[in-house]
Amino acid sequence: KSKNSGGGGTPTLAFMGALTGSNAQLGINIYNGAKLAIDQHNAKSGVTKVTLKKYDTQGDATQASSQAKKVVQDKDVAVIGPAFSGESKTADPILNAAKIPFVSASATAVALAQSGWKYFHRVLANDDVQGPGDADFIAKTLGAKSVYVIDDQSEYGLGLADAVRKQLKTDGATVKNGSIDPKGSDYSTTVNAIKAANPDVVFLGGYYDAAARLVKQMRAATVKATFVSGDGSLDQKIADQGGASANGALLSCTCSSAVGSTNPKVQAFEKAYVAKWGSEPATYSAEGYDVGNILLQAIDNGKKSAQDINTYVASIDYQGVSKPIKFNSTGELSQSLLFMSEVVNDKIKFLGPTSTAKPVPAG
Amino acid sequence: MTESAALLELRTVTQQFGGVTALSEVDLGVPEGAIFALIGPNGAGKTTVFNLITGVYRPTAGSLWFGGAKISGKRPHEVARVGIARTFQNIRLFDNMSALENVMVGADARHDSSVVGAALGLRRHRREERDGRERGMQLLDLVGITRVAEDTAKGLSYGDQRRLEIARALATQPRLLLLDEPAAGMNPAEKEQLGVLIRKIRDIGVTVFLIEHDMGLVMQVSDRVAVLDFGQKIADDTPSAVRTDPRVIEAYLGAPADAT
Amino acid sequence: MLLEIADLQVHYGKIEAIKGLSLQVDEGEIVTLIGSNGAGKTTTLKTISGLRRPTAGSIVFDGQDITKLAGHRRVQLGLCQAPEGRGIFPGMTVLENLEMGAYIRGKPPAADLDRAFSLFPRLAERRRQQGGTLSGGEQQMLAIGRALMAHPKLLLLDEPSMGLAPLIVTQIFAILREINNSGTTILLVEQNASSALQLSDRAYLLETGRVVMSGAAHDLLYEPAVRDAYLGAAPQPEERTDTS
Amino acid sequence: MHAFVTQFWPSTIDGLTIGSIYGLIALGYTLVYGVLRLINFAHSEVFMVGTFASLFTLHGLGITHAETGFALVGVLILMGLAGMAGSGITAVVLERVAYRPLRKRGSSRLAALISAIGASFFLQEVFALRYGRDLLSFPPLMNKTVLFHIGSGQVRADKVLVVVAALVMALALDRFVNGSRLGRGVRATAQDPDTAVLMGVNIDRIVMITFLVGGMMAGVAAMLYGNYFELTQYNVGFLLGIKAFTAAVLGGIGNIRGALLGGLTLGLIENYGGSVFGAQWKDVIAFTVLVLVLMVRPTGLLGEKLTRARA
Amino acid sequence: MRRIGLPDVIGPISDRWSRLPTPARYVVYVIAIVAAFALPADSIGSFMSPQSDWSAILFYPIGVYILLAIGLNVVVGQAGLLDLGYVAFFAIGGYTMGKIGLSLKWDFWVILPCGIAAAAVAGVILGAPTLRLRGDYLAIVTLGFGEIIRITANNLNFTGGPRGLSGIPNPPSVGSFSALQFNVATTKPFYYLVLVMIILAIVLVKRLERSRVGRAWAAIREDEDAAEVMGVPTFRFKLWAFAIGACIGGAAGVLFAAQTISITPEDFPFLLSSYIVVAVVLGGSGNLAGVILGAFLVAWLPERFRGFADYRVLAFGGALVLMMIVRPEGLLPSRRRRAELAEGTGGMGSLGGGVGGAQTQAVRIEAVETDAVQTGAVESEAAP
Ligand SMILES: Nc1ncnc2c1ncn2[C@@H]1O[C@H](COP(=O)(O)OP(=O)(O)OP(=O)(O)O)[C@@H](O)[C@H]1O
Ligand SMILES: Nc1ncnc2c1ncn2[C@@H]1O[C@H](COP(=O)(O)OP(=O)(O)OP(=O)(O)O)[C@@H](O)[C@H]1O
Ligand SMILES: [Mg+2]
Ligand SMILES: [Mg+2]
Repeated sequence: KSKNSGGGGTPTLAFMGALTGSNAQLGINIYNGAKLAIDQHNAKSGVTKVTLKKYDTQGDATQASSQAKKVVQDKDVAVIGPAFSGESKTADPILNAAKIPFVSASATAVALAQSGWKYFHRVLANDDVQGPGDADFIAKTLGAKSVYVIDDQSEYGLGLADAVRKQLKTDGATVKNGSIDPKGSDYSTTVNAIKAANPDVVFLGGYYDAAARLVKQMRAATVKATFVSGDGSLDQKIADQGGASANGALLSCTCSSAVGSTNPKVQAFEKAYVAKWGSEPATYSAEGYDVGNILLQAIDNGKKSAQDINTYVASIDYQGVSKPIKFNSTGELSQSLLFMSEVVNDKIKFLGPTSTAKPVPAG
Repeated sequence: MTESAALLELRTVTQQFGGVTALSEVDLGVPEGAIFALIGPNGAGKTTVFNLITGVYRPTAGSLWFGGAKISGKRPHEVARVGIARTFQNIRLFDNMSALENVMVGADARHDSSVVGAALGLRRHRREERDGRERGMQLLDLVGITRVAEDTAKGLSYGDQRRLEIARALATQPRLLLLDEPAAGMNPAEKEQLGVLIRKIRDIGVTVFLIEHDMGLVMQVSDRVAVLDFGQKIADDTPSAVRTDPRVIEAYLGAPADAT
Repeated sequence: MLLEIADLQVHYGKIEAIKGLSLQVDEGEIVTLIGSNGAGKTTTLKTISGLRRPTAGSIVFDGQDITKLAGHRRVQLGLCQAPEGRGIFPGMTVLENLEMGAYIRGKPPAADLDRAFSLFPRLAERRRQQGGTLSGGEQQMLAIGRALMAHPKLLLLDEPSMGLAPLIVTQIFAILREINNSGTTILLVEQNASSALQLSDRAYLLETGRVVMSGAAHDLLYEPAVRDAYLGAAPQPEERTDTS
Repeated sequence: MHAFVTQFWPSTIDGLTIGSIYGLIALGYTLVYGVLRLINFAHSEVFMVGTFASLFTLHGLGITHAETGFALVGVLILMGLAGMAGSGITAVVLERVAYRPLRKRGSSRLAALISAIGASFFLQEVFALRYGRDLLSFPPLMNKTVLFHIGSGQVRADKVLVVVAALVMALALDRFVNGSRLGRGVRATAQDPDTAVLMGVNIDRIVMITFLVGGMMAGVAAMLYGNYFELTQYNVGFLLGIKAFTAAVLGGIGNIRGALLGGLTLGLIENYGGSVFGAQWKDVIAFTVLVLVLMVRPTGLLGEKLTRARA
Repeated sequence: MRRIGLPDVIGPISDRWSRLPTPARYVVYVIAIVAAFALPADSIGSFMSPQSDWSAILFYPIGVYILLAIGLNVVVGQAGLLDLGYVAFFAIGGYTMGKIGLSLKWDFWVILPCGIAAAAVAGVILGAPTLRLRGDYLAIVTLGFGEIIRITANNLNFTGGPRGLSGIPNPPSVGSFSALQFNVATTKPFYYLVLVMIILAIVLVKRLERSRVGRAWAAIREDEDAAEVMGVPTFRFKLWAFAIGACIGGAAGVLFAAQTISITPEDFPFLLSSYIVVAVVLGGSGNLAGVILGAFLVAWLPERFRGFADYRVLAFGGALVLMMIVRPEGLLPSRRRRAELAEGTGGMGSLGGGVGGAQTQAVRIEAVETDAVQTGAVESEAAP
């Protein structure tokens, strides 16, 4: 059994998130990014070697709780994750009580930063940044007057959709609400309601498979509205599954894309990632890489105990491949950006920050 | 004919199933303390009478009275609590329970300790439990199968199963016992023993209402016999009178000599 | 020899219900099995028609060893049984039940149906009634009528008189005689032993899974041991007029 | 209530469409339940395999964009045959492996239910491991042409195909079970297997045919589903299966016409209910209506048919 | 397919057990309880769950599944009612704890009876209109009920919607015993708590089983109509079974919520209902020891074999099919249930068509000799 507390031995970092099961893809993306960081680090000479241990939660809150306890038991020095907001709610209190720093690359629920957890950080903005950002983009850049906002009744999807709804009203757009069941097949009730409302934009708070279903059924029912969704839908799969119907879909994320960047540091990351994993970095890979590197930097600076690492991370000012990273007192990024991508010709195209993003006209 | 002492009464009962009239305006009175037999051709409506009494069906018209109270419209377990028990035309025991347990299920109909009482093991419950066991054994003794008390019901021989069914019915402490063709599938020696048992039951004060095709048994035990034909009562008299009634001979017996 | 059973053993779990039973039925005969309850009569019939597997012994029908043959194939060979408990298809009408009797032959000719209806006029009246709602006796009629629809070489009947009114019992035995005269061999199980023995050519007496006596039906009828246990003394109904 | 009125026609059309798919799948539940009194929990996976078979047919034929005319009809037929084959074979194998051994032992239906649940997990996982857990897209095969409008409802070619095909299949099956000799064997086996043997019915064969036919119905449903939604996934059958079983019960289990009626009713209720209370309440509405119907008609809308009568 | 005849080792053991004198049995009980309290030891954990925290696993899923299985066994095993939506009661217990704990700030020990009562009420509300339905109608209706509860929780603001409830208070610690300090960081105390509840549930259920209530349930399972005619108020007893099962499920839910602090509707999926049904049947429906073993296996095996991650469900599914083929009556069936299940008379009837085809005969013959369990054509139910 590994006992990696305090000094001596190789410090162990824990990865917590879904690596198997139906929600595994995002978890794997993050893990791959983090693993790359650690391998690159360990390949250098004269550094403290670090191990990365996997704790597979399957995205399940109750498994996350027992896995978190295992992390505590194993005395790992810091956690990359937990990945999802749901599992964070059961795992985070345990990690926090055990005084183990945990840095999430992907959990966006607003409430997580409001529990007063001293050991919590995340390297991306929460739903309160994404939602209003999306709304502003829809109302201002797209100039939409009426918007149909749909949630998938999941914690993430509803949170995002509600934030969008709220801001859209402030922005003066007419908002109609709907819900879909992400596991269901037939969204016709919702599609019929959209059709009747004839909105300029349809926004979905949800994940890519539901998004693919929804756009397909919308387009089949000759709904012409622009389709916008959040980071949950930002995956090449929305294009693969949605087919032609997905073209023109706008997808936001507080994560930036490493693919096609002109920044040399990002290009280096992309190259290394492709070399190691044989595929382009995907959603949250860059964030995973950054979290790994932040923690490694703490260790390289001689911070070996969980407590010290946490203190170091809290005050870090780091230029990541995804974005500049600096935390405020609640563990949130002190400044954050929202980015937009679009499905163009069956491929995801990164458009840049919402402030400057210009959708490619369909056709 | 209908004495005031009738324990069970059917008052102009009609039972229809869709187009089939199984019983039409039947009056019957089963005198308290007697062995009363109901006979008649196949499909005459005999089993229907039992199903009406036990609350399986509700009469299309007319009413049923037991001990002066109306019972038509009651649910089966309520009828059981009033004091009517039955056996089935084809044996229906709780196959995988022991003989004693089968009887105890019957005895439980007379118990009222609550589920909570049972869960907490209250004294009342324990007393009833003991009482049920004792009474069960007495009844097994009455029908003569104490030796198989611990055997599972389905392992018993047919005759013993019949007896067990009767014991289980008696355990509910009925005032009236309904027997539907108890002698079916028995050989003459067994029928003889059955006759003895039926009389023993009557002698402990239980009124017996019997449906039977075996005229030997009917003639041997009954105090009174009613005959149904096509849902109508065509006779209601002493066994000897019924046996020689020409209408009964024509509809049912075929020839007087067939009364075996 | 139409049916020959040798050293048959049948188990229900650990219980040995048939303990080495042998019997024969010749073409054209009526053979009766009598015996007290639980002697194994029904089990024997079920084993012949393939509803139960024997643990040992052999069954040869019409020159063919059918011990391991599936039940439905035996029907095709000409074995048909009207089972104990009647086995009426409760959700089928009387007519459909009769048609099931001729299942192996496809659609039965109208003449067969007419014969069944003329044997049991009650069935004709009720031809559209659901089998499950017939009275006990009506079901018994239907079961026999249905078995005849298959035109079996060997008809197995398990207590055909059970639950029937005396008048019908007499009719049933007459019908069996008639069926037999028209060429169908019959293996009959009956509690109503005296009527059955009067009807049959030969008989076997079963006790606890074994044949304890066999011979010409006529001889058994007058065998004292049989008389006592299975035929009952001549009926002497006590006439009870007192209403106590 | 306003939404109910404005969306009445679209809801009706879509309700009938999804209801037809429920109905077709429900036929498989109803048949197997009727004969073995077994909830074939793995029937949802029988359907799932059918969708994959249909999908692979399209891949095999190299379809990448919508076809028309005879080509379309030909492809649809091939796709349907593939779906029927995939589902039918799966159902038969399932019966052989997961149910027959239990049946031979005379095991309880509870044991069979667990076996069915196990088989269901197994099949899902096989497909998940082999083809991933993500949605797989069907190439567009049929133009979703709007034929005409009823009120604000669009009557689309692919929807019409679903409803018509479902009706035809259900009618054919009804004829088979109630009109053919084999069908009579099915009913006899359902009501009293022992006596059925005595009548010369080959029970094993009947059971196999029951699974096969039920599977084929699911296969047709799978083809229609693939053409209509253009997506499938290893667990696509799960929710649909529950709905279809609900439909079977609603219509009266063991009752073929009941299955279809139940499916259509359920589809309509869901869509009407969804339009009034919001799509998230669809399932709640569906199950509530089921309970209400069963309280009034304890054996479903059309009553039980195939099943053994109860004492 | 060749039939595998497992030698029946359980039968003789259970026979001997039932013949043991009462004091000897109590000694065994005490040893079992002591062993159960010693279970969370690290040395055991390093084998039992090398990749998770053992005492956490002992609480959930193991302990909670066992408690749920004991409750469901009352419904399925005792009364013979197939409930596919049992998770509903678990959820109701959980939400009662969460809601009252958060809004009224009551203490766990006060909420526990409330949760039990709420679940019991829900059991009666569900049961009253539906228990008159037979067999599988009940199954689909209960399944629907489970879904209704989950979907409703997901859609109402009152229950926190998909976010669920978080920050639910842990039970108050008792004194300063380390075994009774309940907080997010502790694990063993929760295990002891669930263990005590399991023991109480066993005592309760055992008592019922051996009383007129248990007899009535058995009678209902075997022949409901006959039971009714014998004066058993079948409806009332079925409702009791439902309510008692619901109470135990509710208690488990309260406990679960108090431990995990945060609950969402996703904690109560249909899958959980089916796992518990599987646990009950796999272990030996109707026999408490079997049911507990079944629940233990269903909860523990996936944890133990985390390494096989992707193949776990596949293996689980395959194993279920295999188990049911080899041992349809469950791992540790009670004697009576063994007979019922073997014959298919246990409440839910047989799978029908018990008649073997030609190809199976030879195998059946030897099976008869090697197996104590009855194999057989079931008598057809004649309908008078
Ligand atoms: N549910 C029903 N639906 C239609 N007809 C029915 C129903 N139940 C009984 N019948 C008919 O009512 C008549 C009387 O049936 P019942 O069972 O009472 O006869 P029975 O006198 O007991 O005859 P048996 O001596 O043959 O048992 C029969 O003709 C039967 O077919
Ligand atoms: N399903 C069964 N399970 C266990 N034992 C059985 C079963 N069926 C029959 N037996 C036993 O097998 C033996 C023979 O029964 P069988 O039914 O063949 O007798 P029978 O001669 O037909 O009697 P009856 O005159 O009562 O019909 C009996 O001891 C009986 O208890
Ligand atoms: Mg009758
Ligand atoms: Mg017999």
